[in-house]
Parts: sequence; C-alpha cells; structure tokens
Amino acid sequence: MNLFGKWRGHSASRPGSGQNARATIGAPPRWSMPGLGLFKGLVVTARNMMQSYYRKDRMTTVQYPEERVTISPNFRNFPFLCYDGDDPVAGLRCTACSICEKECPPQCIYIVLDRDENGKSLKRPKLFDIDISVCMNCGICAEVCPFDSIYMDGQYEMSTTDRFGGLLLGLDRLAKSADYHLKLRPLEASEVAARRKAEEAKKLAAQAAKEAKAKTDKEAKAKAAAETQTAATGKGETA
Amino acid sequence: MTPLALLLTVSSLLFTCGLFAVLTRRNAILILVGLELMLNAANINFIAFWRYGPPDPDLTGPLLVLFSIAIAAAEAAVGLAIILMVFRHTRSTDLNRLNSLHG
Amino acid sequence: MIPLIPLLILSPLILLAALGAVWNARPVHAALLLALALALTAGLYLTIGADFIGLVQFMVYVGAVAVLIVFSLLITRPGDEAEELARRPGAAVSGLACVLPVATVLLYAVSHTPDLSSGASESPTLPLQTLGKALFTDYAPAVLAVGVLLTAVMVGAVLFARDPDKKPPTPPGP
Amino acid sequence: MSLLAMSTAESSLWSPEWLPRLPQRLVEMLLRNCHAPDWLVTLAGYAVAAGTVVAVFLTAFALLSLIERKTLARIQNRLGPNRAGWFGILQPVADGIKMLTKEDIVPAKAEWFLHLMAPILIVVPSMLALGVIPYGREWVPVSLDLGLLFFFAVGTLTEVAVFMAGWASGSKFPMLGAMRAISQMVSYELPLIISALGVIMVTGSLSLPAIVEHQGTYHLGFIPAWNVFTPWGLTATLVFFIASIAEANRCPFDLPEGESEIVAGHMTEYSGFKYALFFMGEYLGLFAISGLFITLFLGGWQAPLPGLTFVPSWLWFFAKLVAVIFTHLWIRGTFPRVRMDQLMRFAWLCMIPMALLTIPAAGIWVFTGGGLKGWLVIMPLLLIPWLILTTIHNRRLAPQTRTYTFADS
Repeated sequence: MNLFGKWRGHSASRPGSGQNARATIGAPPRWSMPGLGLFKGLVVTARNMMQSYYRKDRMTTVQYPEERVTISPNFRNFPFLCYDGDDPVAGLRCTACSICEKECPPQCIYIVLDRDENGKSLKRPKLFDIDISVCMNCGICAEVCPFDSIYMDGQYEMSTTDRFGGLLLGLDRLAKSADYHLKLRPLEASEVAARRKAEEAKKLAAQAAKEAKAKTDKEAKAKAAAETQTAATGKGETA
Repeated sequence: MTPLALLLTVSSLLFTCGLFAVLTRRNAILILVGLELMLNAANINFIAFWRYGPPDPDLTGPLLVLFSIAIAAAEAAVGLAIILMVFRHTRSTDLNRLNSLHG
Repeated sequence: MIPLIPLLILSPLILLAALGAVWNARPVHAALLLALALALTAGLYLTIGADFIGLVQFMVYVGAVAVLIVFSLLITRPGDEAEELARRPGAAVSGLACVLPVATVLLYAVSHTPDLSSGASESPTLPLQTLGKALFTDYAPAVLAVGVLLTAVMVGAVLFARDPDKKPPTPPGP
Repeated sequence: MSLLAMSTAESSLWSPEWLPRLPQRLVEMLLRNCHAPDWLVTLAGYAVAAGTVVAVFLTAFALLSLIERKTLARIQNRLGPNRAGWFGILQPVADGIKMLTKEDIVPAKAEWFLHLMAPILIVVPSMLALGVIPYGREWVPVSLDLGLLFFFAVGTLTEVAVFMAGWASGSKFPMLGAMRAISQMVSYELPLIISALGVIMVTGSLSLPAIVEHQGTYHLGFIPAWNVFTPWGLTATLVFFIASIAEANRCPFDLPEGESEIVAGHMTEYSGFKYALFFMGEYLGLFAISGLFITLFLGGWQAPLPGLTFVPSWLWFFAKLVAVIFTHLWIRGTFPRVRMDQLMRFAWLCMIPMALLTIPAAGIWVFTGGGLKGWLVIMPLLLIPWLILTTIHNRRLAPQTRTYTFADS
C-alpha cells in the first residue's frame, strides 16, 4: 500500500539531501515491502512526539510575552535620534539639515528648523516627526545622516490603540541617548563614538592650531609693527 | 379504510406520479427519477401484502422486494452510465435532441 | 386504528415528496425530493415491521441511487430552467391525459381489493434467519442471477463511463 | 423492551458497570414511583439514555478538538494551544464562544433552506449512529437486532447532506468539494461495508452486542478472541480502518476539504454556528466509526486479558476508543494528502478486492474451525493477492525518475 512510494532516483540525484542521503544514494531497491514506507513515516513522527517531551533542543517555540529571544545587533526597525550627554534637547546631534527628509522614500520624516528671533538658524530641529505607519524601515535616513544622528532602532513593540497620534513619533519619543545606542549595537556605536571623539579632538586641535596661529600672527604683526616703529624712530633719530 | 387499502392507494398514486414524470420530463436523468418512483410503488405493494395479507411464512413479498431493490440499483447504475455516455456525445441529456442515429 | 396513525402521517408526506420530484422545475430539487420520498418509504417499512427491508431500502436508495442521480445531474449540467417552465402547461395537459386513465384503473382496482387483513397477524416481524435461509436455499438461483447481473453492471458501467478518447493515465511525473 | 427488563434488576444498581446508565435508571425509578404509565417510563428512559450518549460525546468532541491540536503540535515539535486556561484546557470553550458569536452568513446565491438543512443533516446521522454502539456490558443505548445495518444505513445520509451543503452554497469551491466528497464516500463505503461482512458471517448476527459477545473468549487463556487476531480479521481490520479514515474525511484522505486547493470544500460558504456544526458532525462521525471499528474488530468492551475483567467494561471501550482516535491523529500528523486519482485507484483496485477476499477467507475460517489450520489455509489466500496488488500499485504510482537539467551542476 505504498501510496506515497519511494521516489526512485529522486533522492539519489540530489547529493547530500538531509540525513537520509546516504541511505538513498546508490541503486534503489527493486522491491520493498509494501507499507514499509508508511510505517517508517509513522516511526519518525512518533519519535518527534516522544522526544518533544524531554528534549529541550527540539522545542524551538519561545513563549513570547514572558520570554523573548535576544535580538541580533543587525536587527533594525524604525529610526531614532541620538543625543550625547544627558540632555535630549541640548545634546541632540541632529542639525536639522533635512537630508534624511529629502532622501526618505515614503517621505515619512517631517523636520522644522529652529530659528531665533532674528530668523537665524539655531542648527537644531524645532520639530522632528516620523510617521511609523508610513515608514518602511529601509534605513536610508541612517545611511545618509552626516551627523551620526539618526539610527535604526531595535524596538519592535510599537502597537497602540491610537492609530494616528500613537504612530506619529515626535522628538520626545525619538530622542534616545548615545548610551542606548551603545547598548543596542555596541560595535557600531563604539566605532561611531571613537570616530566622533577623534573628530572632536581634531577639531579641537585645529582650533587650537588656529588660535595658536592667530596668536603667532598677532605676535608677529605686533612685532613687525614694533619693528617698523623702532625703525621709524631710529630713522627719525638718525635723520 | 384498512391499512392495506391505504398502502395500495399510496402505491398506485406513487406509480402514477412516476409515470407522469416519465411521460413529461425531457431530461433523461429525471426520467430515471420517475422510473425509481414506479419501482418503489411496486415495492410498497409487496410489503403491504406481506404485512396485511394472509400469513406468509415463506416471506415471498420481502424477498421479492430485496431482489427488486438490487435490480433497481443496477438499473440506475447502468442507466446513468448510458446517460453520461450520451451526454459526452451530444453535450445534452435532453432526450428530444437524440433524434439522429449518426451522432 | 392505532397502527394506522403513522401510515396516515407518512403516506401524504411520501406523495407530496413524490409530486415534488415529478413536478419541480429544478432538476437538483427534484432529485433531492426523490431521495426524501424514498427515505420516507423506508420509514414506512420500518413502522409496519419490515425493519430489514426498510434499512436496505434506505441504504440502497438514499445512499446509492439518489446520490448517483444527484451526482450525474451535477456532471451533466441540466438544461435551462426557463425553457422547462415554458413547456410546462402543454406537458402537464398531455401527461395528465395519459396518466389519469391509468390512475383511475389502479384506484378502481384498489377499491375492489377484498380486505385480506382478517387473516393477518397483529404485528408480524421479519424473521431474518428465515429470510437468509430462503435466500440461500430456495432462492439461490435468483441470488446467483442477481450477483451475475451486478457484476455485469459494474463492468458495464466502468466500460461505459470510461472516456474513449483518453489515453491511459501516465504515471505522474513530479 | 429489553431496556425495561434490565432496569428492573435493582440488585446491581450501584455497581460501576451500571454507572453510565445511572441517570436513566434514576429517572425511570422516579417516574415509576410517581405511577407514571409504562410507555412514559420507557420513553423517558430512552430520552435520558440518548441524552447521556450525546453529553458524553459532545464533551469528548470538545476535548478532542483540543487534544488533536496538542498532539499535532507535539508531532511537529510545537507546543500547541496553551493560553486559554491551564494547558489550554479552556481552548474549546474559547473556540465555541468565537464560533457562536460570529456572523451567520448566507450567500446571496445560496438556497437558504438547503443551506440551513445541510449542517443539521450532517450531525443527525452521526448522533443516530452513536446510539446503537454497545459501550459496555450493560450500556447499550438502543439495542437493535439490525444495529450494523442501521449504522450503515444512517451513515449514507451524510453523503446527501454533503451534497446539499455543496450545492446549496451556490459557488464553485463548495461544489467541487462536494463532488470530491461524494465520489470519495461512495467509493470507500463499499470496502467499509464489505469488510464488515466477514464479521457478520462469523457471528451470524447483525446485532452489535451479539458481535461483541462473540469475541468474549480467550485462546490459550490469554489471547483475546477478537476478530483482529484472525487472518481474515486482520485484513478486514486494515481495510475497514483505512476506509473509515476516508469516510470520516480525515487526512490523508481529506480531499473534500483540502485547504490548500479548494478552501474548505463543501464548508466554504458556511460560518459561525453552522460551520461549528459541520465540525461537530465530522468529529461525532469519527467517534461513531471508531466505535464501530472497535465493536467489530477490537472486541468492543471486552477486556484484553481475562484477569482484567474487574475494570468496568465501558472503561475498556473508551480506552480502546482513545487508542483508535490517537492512531487517527498520528496518521494525520504523518501522511500528506493523496491526489484524487490516487485515492480512486486505491479504493477500486486495492481496497475493494482485498475486502472481497475477506469474505471467502472468513468462510474458510469458519469451515476449518480456525486455529493453525485456518491460518495456514487463509494466509496465502490473502497475502499473495495483497503483494501482487500493492506491487502493481507501487510500480504504477511511483513517480518517474527526475532529470534535472540545470540543478545538478
């Protein structure tokens, strides 16, 4: 009654197909006991069932709300904004350059630049909204950000009963500290931190150099002026 | 009215119904329906006479009904097989369309 | 008169179902009503003591014949309902003209049937042992004949139903 | 009337053997003390007996719907439903509430009357069939002389019901599903009934209690004389079991409702309570056919060893029922669904010949008086055709060798 009979030649033509590969490679049997295949299948499922009660490695189910799998550092979901230090407003890396806003394929980012009373840019966002009901998690915003400000988050429990306000993330919910980023994706974050530190140091050094140069210039200028003065007085004296 | 007369009346009316179906229907399968009704009417007669007639230790009536049921089943099977074959030929079970020998 | 009550209930139901089977314009309804009529007849047999016959009738007629009819109705896609309705009055007249004489004769014969029930026992049951013995002794030739018939029918039905143009089924390649 | 006679035997009222009949007997005693007329006592007794059976099997249905999911989950190394209550024990309740509160949709093109009747007609035959099975030595809800015939006769009603469901829904998938279901049921009913004929021949009765009584002795003092332990009985058991899987529309013969092909077959257009009724009918049918299987071949309520008769007989019946149902679940968890042509060819070219062979085999068994002689005569009669048939089948059904043009590089 081998309804689901051996697929003769089929397994043999596929090298290394699972654990039965060795058994089926080679000459297929001309005749096998009818019903034996069915019986073998039953044995397999019976073993599955029995072992599911005492072999923990068989059961891969994770009881979600109580247990969770640790997410991989490569897991990425909706974006968030990174800030340094403790103050989410002052330490925000974002400069409201709105590159991400322009690059976003589904256009789910909305940025308003903060200005002072004279209309001069304060280089920080007054408004930074991401509509995660529109966002498609592509990560382009994180790619293009030149200020290491926007990264993809690992947070996946975003469900809410408020389908408009609840899914529109503002600055208050987007801003997360650099420490959070470090915890979420240690490798990338420490790299970024090191790079930023180096840049900072370079900038500081450059500034220091500039200051030093300015100082030396000034000194030189003063010296030159003094020299010309003395020269002039000297000339006057000589004249 | 005695039970026998009642059953006989039912059986004759059933037979009439079946005959009517055979005469008026055009769909071959529904003609078979009429035939089944007629056979059934005959069976009722056998049972009625066995039950309400004189004692019948040989069980002639029920035995005849058994054979009649077997033959009715055979008749239905063959009839429907023929109808299916005709249908395959002419794409119709309307007996009025079976008017030419050269299908 | 008490044994008459189930008969009085079942008989009109059988006739109504049969009328429906005969006169319903939708073939599938007609076939289902035929099944109902046959099932009610089986019930009639059960109430008057022919248990075995009733159950056999139910099994063969409802389970096999009615289902077969219904099934072939499905396969053959019966014709237009409107056409059927259009030719109904004429069909009814001619059909009745043919059928009424038959019905008259039959009912006349029934009304002149002598009352035989005086000799009948009160509630006879169908003795299965006797039935079986009779089938395999006195009626053995008939049983054999029916067996041959059924075999022939099975073979014949298979041959008829086979599609002549179809090639023999090839083993299914994956 | 036998029921009335039994219930007057007051002496054994409180023995465990009588436990399932207790409600019925209490009602009868109560009514008799109130000087109710005899017919009323009988009627009420039957009603309560029927109510007991229905209550038992509806509970079993609810439990099975959970156990099936749990077992299948374990076979697939999952956990199964475990949220509603302790180990998911309230899952059937949750399912029931869900089904009952769903909207009951009747499609615009449906025939509402037939659409309504179909689920009812699915449930009724299964319940009727459950009524004639002997569950215990003293627990036969309705003892019919023609019990087996009644069972099969009532079972045929399911086909009509399935057809009604498929046709009355007025759409394509139900129609296709119904056609598949009917052709499958008609094809597998034949081996089902024919394989039961051997039992009838050996027992000489159509009464199910008599069939169980006939299997009540023990060979050599410990091998129960069940029909399965005879050569013809073994063949008939296998044929009957396979046919019963097909009759119950279960995997691997669940083509009528093959989800991946035709949505849900004849149940596609049903929702809410009617859909639940279809499921109930299916599961009750499974119980009924498994109960009949146990009665015919596995000795009914007989104990497997002579020393174990102190356990109430109905407990043995239900233990066997659990085993048979578990086998059904196991098979469902193991085998993939067959194709329509495989199904048909298997029924007509393998099952029916084997079923037919069990009839002469049973005759020879009776004629030779069983024992070793019977085995020696009958085994070749059954084994050789089986090997020939299955070998032919294997050869014809085996898929051809695949040749990969690009994949093997």
